[in-house]
Amino acid sequence: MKVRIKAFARFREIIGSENTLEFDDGTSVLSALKSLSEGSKDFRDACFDKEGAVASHVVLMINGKRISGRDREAGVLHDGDELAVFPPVAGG
Amino acid sequence: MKVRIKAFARFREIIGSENTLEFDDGTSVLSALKSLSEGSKDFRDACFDKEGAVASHVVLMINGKRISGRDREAGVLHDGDELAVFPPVAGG
Amino acid sequence: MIRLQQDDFEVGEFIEEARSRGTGAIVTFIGIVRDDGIEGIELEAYHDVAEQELAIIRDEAMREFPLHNVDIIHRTGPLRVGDNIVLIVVSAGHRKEAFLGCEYVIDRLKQTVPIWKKEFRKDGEHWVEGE
Amino acid sequence: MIRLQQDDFEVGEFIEEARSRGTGAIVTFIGIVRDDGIEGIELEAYHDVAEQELAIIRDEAMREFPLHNVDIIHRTGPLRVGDNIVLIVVSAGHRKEAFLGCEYVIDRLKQTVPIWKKEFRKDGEHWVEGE
Repeated sequence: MKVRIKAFARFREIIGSENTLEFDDGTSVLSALKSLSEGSKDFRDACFDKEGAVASHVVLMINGKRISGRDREAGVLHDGDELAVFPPVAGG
Repeated sequence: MKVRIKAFARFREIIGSENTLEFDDGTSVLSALKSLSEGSKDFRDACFDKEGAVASHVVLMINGKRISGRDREAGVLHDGDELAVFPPVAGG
Repeated sequence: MIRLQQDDFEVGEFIEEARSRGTGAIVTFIGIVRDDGIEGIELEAYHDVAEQELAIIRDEAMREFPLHNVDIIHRTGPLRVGDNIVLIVVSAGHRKEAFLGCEYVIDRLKQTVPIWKKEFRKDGEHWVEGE
Repeated sequence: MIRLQQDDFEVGEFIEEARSRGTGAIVTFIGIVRDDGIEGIELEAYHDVAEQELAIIRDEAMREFPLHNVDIIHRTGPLRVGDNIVLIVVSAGHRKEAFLGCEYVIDRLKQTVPIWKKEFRKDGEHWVEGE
């Protein structure tokens, strides 16, 4: 299946604004982020804390909806999903 | 001495926007208002309460400064003063 | 700018002028003749004293909050439903003080500035009672 | 109207449009690029999601307070000191709810709308940390 990963601000500067990746069906958010960080130490440093968990300040959305709690890692991706990764917002 | 008496809103409709009256030196605010009400029952009803005191909702200014407390009756007028009489304000 | 005038005002012009280099927020209040069954209003002012009181309120607001600029324009004379009555434009470095400053000005204005409003209705006219 | 756009906006136009027959108060907030030693900023947005979040905030504000109209225009792209960033126009019957509605919108916007700000300074560039 194909998942589009969108990145913004600091994260965009590291991995680019959009990556379409091919995953096995049922891939978790955590696995998808890990795949991305294999290609980029900078992304790994930005996205994960020292224990290897998704850092608490990283905001994640699937198809424009914020995901929280356990879903930030265990959430399951589906074909055509858009996963967005970004730092805390700072508009206005 | 001459005192200009300005009236606004309801009070203006009763006695007109401006009256210049001739008083003895040292006339009090109360005396000035009483003189005005001699010529107009409507003004007396608007300006005084049943006990003959200046009604509490009436606002008074001398030369653009609000007068309060005892000065609302005992305040002394001087030649060239502008005494203003009006209801509570309602702008904005 | 503090002004009592018959003419309408252009909000955009005042907003442009309110901007200085440290300005991060402009809050604007516009009071409008509301349609609650009236046909129109007439605003009467003790002109010089009203302008003087508006300037006092501006000075108080600028002492109370770190504001860059405060404009207050209040209209007088006959107005119809939907017409502008008053414009307050407050600029500041940050939004909190701009909001606080703008609310301060309109709240004080309604308490102290000698302006009165007569409403015209189908069944007659009457003066709006101040507080 | 809800919109994310590169172009500047004309405040006066939105204020005219915000007026309906029962409107007695319009409160406007304008956020501006503040000069605190920066040379300029660049605003980046998750475009569709940001517009969607702005619409949610407008709907929340209109549920929470008795408002007539809420417009939110937020700019993106490169901006200089003194440029407009965001415009919020809120109309209501009375002033209290217009102020509350307008503050609600800007406070929520800063919490939830996916927009980021990069500041350019003489000594380099950096992303502003959100809360």
